[in-house]
Amino acid sequence: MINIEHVTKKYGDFTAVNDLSLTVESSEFLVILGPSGCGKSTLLRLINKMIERNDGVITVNGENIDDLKGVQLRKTIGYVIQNIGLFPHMNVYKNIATVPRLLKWNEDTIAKRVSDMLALVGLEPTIYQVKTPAQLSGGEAQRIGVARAMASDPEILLMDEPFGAVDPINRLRLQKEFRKIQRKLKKTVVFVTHDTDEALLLADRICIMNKGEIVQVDTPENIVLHPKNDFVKDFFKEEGILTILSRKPAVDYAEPFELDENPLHQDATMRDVLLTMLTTGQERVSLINGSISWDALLQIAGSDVHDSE
Amino acid sequence: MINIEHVTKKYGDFTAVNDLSLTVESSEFLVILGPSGCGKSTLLRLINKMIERNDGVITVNGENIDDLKGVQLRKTIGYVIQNIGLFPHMNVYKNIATVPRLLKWNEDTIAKRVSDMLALVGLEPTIYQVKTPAQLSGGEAQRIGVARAMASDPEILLMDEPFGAVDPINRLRLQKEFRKIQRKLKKTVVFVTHDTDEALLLADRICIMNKGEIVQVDTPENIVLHPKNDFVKDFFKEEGILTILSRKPAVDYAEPFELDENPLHQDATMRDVLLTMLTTGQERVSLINGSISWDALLQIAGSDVHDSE
Amino acid sequence: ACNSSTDEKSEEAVNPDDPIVVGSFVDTEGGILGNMVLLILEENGYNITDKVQFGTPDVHRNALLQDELDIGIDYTGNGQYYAENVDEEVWRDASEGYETIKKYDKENNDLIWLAPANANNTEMLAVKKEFAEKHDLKTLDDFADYVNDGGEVTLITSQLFAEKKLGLLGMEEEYGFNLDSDQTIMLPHGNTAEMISALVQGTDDVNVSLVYGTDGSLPDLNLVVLEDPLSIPPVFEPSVVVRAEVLDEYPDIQNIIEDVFTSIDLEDLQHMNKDVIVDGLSPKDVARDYLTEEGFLD
Amino acid sequence: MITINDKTLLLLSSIGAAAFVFLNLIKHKPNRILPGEPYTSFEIFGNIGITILLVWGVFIVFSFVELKHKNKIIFILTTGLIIALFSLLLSNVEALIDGQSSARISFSAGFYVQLFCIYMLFSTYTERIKNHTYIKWIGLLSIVGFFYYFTNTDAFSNLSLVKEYTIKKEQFYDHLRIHALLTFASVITGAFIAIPLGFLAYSRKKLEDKIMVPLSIIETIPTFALFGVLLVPLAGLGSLPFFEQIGVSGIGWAPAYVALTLYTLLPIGRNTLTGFHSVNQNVIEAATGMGMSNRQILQKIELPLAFPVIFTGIRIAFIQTIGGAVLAGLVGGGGMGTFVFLGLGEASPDLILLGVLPIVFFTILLDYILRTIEKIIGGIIYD
Amino acid sequence: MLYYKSPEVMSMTVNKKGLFVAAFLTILLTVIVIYSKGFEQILYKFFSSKSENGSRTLLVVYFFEHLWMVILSSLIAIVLGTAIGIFITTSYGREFKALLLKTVNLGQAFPSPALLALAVPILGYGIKGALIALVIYILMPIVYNVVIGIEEVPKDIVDAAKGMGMSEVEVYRKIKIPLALNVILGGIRTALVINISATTLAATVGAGGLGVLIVNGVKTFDMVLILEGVIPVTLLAIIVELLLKALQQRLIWNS
Ligand SMILES: Nc1ncnc2c1ncn2[C@@H]1O[C@H](COP(=O)(O)OP(=O)(O)OP(=O)(O)O)[C@@H](O)[C@H]1O
Ligand SMILES: Nc1ncnc2c1ncn2[C@@H]1O[C@H](COP(=O)(O)OP(=O)(O)OP(=O)(O)O)[C@@H](O)[C@H]1O
Ligand SMILES: [Mg+2]
Ligand SMILES: [Mg+2]
Repeated sequence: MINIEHVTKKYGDFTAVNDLSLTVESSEFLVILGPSGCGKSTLLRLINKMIERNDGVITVNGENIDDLKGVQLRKTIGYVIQNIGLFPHMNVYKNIATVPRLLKWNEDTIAKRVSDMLALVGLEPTIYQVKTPAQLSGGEAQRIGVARAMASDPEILLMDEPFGAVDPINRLRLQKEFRKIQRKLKKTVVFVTHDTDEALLLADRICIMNKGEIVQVDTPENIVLHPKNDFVKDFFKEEGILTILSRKPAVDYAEPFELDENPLHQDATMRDVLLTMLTTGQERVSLINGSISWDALLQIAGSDVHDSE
Repeated sequence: MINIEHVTKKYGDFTAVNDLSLTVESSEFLVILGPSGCGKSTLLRLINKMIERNDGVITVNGENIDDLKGVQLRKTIGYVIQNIGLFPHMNVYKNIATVPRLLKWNEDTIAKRVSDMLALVGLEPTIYQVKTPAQLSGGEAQRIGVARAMASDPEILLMDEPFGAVDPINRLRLQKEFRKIQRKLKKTVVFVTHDTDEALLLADRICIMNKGEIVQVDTPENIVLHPKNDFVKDFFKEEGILTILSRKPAVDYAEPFELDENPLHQDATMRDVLLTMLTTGQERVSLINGSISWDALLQIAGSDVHDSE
Repeated sequence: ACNSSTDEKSEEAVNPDDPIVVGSFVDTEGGILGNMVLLILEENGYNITDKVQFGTPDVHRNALLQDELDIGIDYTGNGQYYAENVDEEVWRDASEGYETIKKYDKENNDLIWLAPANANNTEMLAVKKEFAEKHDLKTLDDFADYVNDGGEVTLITSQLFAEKKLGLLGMEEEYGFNLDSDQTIMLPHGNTAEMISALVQGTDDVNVSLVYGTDGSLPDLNLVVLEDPLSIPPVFEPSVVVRAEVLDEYPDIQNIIEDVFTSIDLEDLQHMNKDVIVDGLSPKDVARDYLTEEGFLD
Repeated sequence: MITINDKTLLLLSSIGAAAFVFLNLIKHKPNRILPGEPYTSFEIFGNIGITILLVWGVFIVFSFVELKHKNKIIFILTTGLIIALFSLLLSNVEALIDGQSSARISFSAGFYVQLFCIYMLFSTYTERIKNHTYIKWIGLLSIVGFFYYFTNTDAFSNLSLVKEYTIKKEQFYDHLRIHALLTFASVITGAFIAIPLGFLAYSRKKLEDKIMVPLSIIETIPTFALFGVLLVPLAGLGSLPFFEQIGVSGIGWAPAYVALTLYTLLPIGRNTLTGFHSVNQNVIEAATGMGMSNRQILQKIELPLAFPVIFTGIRIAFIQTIGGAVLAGLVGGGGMGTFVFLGLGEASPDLILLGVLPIVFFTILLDYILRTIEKIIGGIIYD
Repeated sequence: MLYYKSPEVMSMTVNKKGLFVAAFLTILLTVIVIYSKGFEQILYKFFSSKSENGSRTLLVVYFFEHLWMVILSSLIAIVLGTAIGIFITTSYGREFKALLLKTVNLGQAFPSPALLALAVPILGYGIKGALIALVIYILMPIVYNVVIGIEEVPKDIVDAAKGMGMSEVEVYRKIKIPLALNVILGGIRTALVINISATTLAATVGAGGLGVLIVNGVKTFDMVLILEGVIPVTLLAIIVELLLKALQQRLIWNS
């Protein structure tokens, strides 16, 4: 659990984070969204004591971070920095192995772990672990950064736009993978992104920031359907609704009306249903356990139910 | 015009670009899409001679780039590199003024230009031009990179994920702004992104790459509606249709059937129409010159007409 | 001829365009003798460039050879390093050594050695007075006995002196003693002031030191010289060396300088050295005092 | 628990106090070369000496406590300490000398160590006082004033160092000027040669060894040998009209200047090479991508970014040359080396110090000058 | 900003040729040192000489005296200089930075002949004084390059390291020092070459070394003696320069 109370951070005269209070529950996945320059990265760096606050109190798992050594604190927190910061003098293997080595894991375990992490971020271990950062493409480097932060399996993860340079296919896979891991291992994650889809897909709660302050903290549904003000509304540009649809498995809403067509696959979401309608031009889409009509879809979209996953 | 013929680039044994041929027409906006590591950045760097090819011919405006001096070539081509690469020892003003100064513009013109460029990328000139790169947030730095590449108003622009770290509000503004400029000034743009929405929104043609080769080059509509294979299909995950909708102004499709409601604003697209339906739960949406029904929308989505803009 | 010049010397300098360059070694004696030459020539109306105490012996020599100096001061015994194919023994005789190097340099290098001062700045060994009294040391013969009886010795010396036939090596041979390498501290330079101060302060248990004949500080420092009845080392008499070309142009300077130099004897030089080293007077003042006392200057 | 508030202060004042208590302050020498009788601070200062020890003690205490105007107080006390140390010393040595004409006073380790600590404190706290510039000026002026006043009396005349100075007074300032001139001229010439060489080694990989190895070889030629080697060509050069006019010859400043210049080539050249090697490739790529020519990249990107490392090389060369310039004394080039080598020849430590102390002082000055230059150049190339 | 090129680029510069030359020169040096008499004879053929080999000491002795002093003083200076340099960039030592750098400056500026002379009354004749003087003399390039090297490591990378929970020691060991290594070793190389040459000064305090030959040669106008001293010194310097370069490239990529 991370508790942030009335925290302020100034760079010279400029206030980057202003009297901000926020609580991240244990094993919660909190996404921070906000325009460029609103203080998201600054907030993350305040949590793991990379920079000093001007005011306020931060506790991590109940302990005031002022009472903890920065080094100790950061060892228990994984951190993906925004500009990746791979160590240029180490190859990919050594980059990922850094924290496990600090923690003096045995080398076999490390080798296994590096391999797993590379596989997780979708890079072939045998090819990539010997490359150096200069030999990586932008998206590859970013994924190595994520792998590195997760290598030691920290309880808390701070991630600063970790998938910004990754293509949609890999990104979706990563998001899903990552969400699954987080659920299973009950990690506490603070995740900065500017991708609203990503936020809606991953978040337990979303924290919308602007100009160093919090505008709204709430569940994805509430944020999309009950935006607190125009700023939030503009941020999602209505299309949040599509992502909300993509959090709803289609099978949960099937009507007992069988069609003579190929049904959508089992994992299809309500969003897939909508897209299928648009591409095929049909008003009703077949599912494995029935079908859904446009009218039903309209109703489901408008309803304010929580993620049933 | 850029003409690429049978170009191959290897890093050691690894083939990053493989026998690739592609033509970018004058004042065309070509977007390159593809998974991380497929050779997009490599391709851009081949065009402006940042790296040498192993094989093939590239001509720019009819001239073989082998006959041109790299320096000369690059002066006429704006280039936004993927990892931004701001000059750490220069403040923002000087970063942006670099090429104009190389071209010996007069200093007043430069000052005006820097100011304009900063405004274009949504950063307050007076505040930002004195900052140094170390004092910028990730998204701010990236936007400065774009401003810098465009400062000298080059005819050809190579842009490598220029908006990757920018938040959606700023991004959308930037995309629109940028597209407008490109149209007006008839610039030839090769634009790398991994954001399919961005690609569909901006492109005259999209070039899909995989493993150093071109999979499909076509207009956004054709790519979405007639993907050449599963790879392309997967890449867009059906939702390309939504972007296609967003390229179609709603007023163009209005049915003469007035509703008693607040109409959508004049610039609304078919996508806005769909989203409004979903959020409000209504089957018909009011426009300033009539209205559109769900049925009409379904039909329009399925039709294979070109961008009418 | 030495007092021929008048008070208006500066106005009608003998050589207004092209001053005579006078140089000497960068050491005390170089300072005294160099200034002496300088003062006396100025007194006689010559226009002088002052390079007194300007460099080490090798630089000084090279400077003369390369026409960078017009007048220098050197020691006859140094001829052993300059002249080639000469029997070593000649350097042990004052006049023979002088004539040899004079002839050699005149023929080979167009350098003229003027008549030297009658002061042998030769290499000798010195010990503390108490030490000499305690072990009853007067001559090198006594010293040889002392060494051979296993007396404790730490000798500080220059490497060149130590490794020469006309130096320590010769002494060892002739007087019959032998010093191990851990009984000697060898310095590459011949700076006896440093060696003497090591002897006086007992640095590293030094109890015997190389000294030069004209070192004036020995009595003040309670040091005595071990007599060398066989006169092993060469004779080093200070002599002014002039380039032949310069001498041709200003033939008078030979007499002017030789008058002064031949007036100097060992005691004079020791005394002057003492004034500079021990009492800290300026070499130029010391030189001027001498010249005035001897009547060369008013 | 005691917390150390100011480690620098604690370190320096402890050393200062220890030097006061344990080391000899001066030596009384009956003449120029006899070793002399050592005296401790207590023996010289008597009971008043306690005040000086007290100041050191106060500094030690201050290093543990938080004080409001600490920087200013320490600065003022330091200034006072310098003046007190000298005035006490001067007023007490008279009695020791007692009219013996060749007797003299030499400073010992205790004095130099305290002086060093005081200087370090002085410069540290000059930097720490941010606002009240007038306090700095008052401090500096009172020290200068103190020394200026006393140099015009004969209060210093019993000091061995001053006696040596009096003898050499005529030549002293000439030599000082020559020393400074030689240092600046050779380092600047060296920089003009070595920076392009370092760059060449960087831009043409093949040339790297061909450039760096000769620079190393030059560095290894011992000075004495180098002067001999230089004499002939320089004498030859000196016979040409132009060079004769500017005073080139095989002896004097010319060989010293050439030798010193040659010795600066390695540190500057090497740091230029490493400096260029250390420039971030991303940034160079961005610059290349903007169509900058190699020269422009060099000028606008590589040079500014490599500048800190290159300047470090120049700084090393400067400090090295300041000391190295004594070698000019061996070829009649003048400078402080004249005194150093005479002092060596006469085994007179104080004459050596007469040559060395100005060099030390000059180094301190140079440190300020170099920092200013660094800022100015930095300002220009980072513009 | 500091940056290291990819190993691909760097490895091209690891020149086998340099190592080869170094090996050849080492053999040459060994031969010269062992067969010093023969070496002398060869020199006599080309240069005239007046000394009749009265020397009590063999070249090999001088050479090893020289080498020994170089090794000892270099080791001390490298350890001390690196320690000081690192210390004053850390959060503990930053306070002492100005102080220590100024002290190092003064040490470097203090003319070494004077330092040696003033040290003799305290330390006596021989190697002790020489070592201290040498260490002080070569400390500055080492310390300064360590400081500048470490300070120029890019902030991003240090941030990433800190963010992973590395302690200051770990940040130094794993990140800062490896990345600063190029500049640090540059300083050490300069220092070593200077050292090999400066060690000739040790002769003036009776510590021996090749300086003895050179000084005597200069004093007696004996080119043979001078070269007997200068040639091994120069060979040694070239060998060290080439070996250190190779070492530098290895270290950087094996860190
Ligand atoms: N210098 C290099 N040495 C070896 N391999 C390299 C080098 N540079 C790039 N590569 C490889 O070439 C491939 C293509 O790289 P490129 O940077 O063009 O990818 P990209 O399409 O831009 O990817 P991204 O979207 O992640 O930026 C990648 O697999 C990368 O690992
Ligand atoms: N060292 C600094 N000095 C001055 N201003 C700074 C500094 N670092 C950041 N800022 C400013 O603080 C603000 C917040 O920066 P921060 O990096 O937290 O933004 P962000 O929300 O992460 O933005 P982005 O999405 O673009 O990464 C920005 O306006 C930035 O310009
Ligand atoms: Mg950020
Ligand atoms: Mg890329």
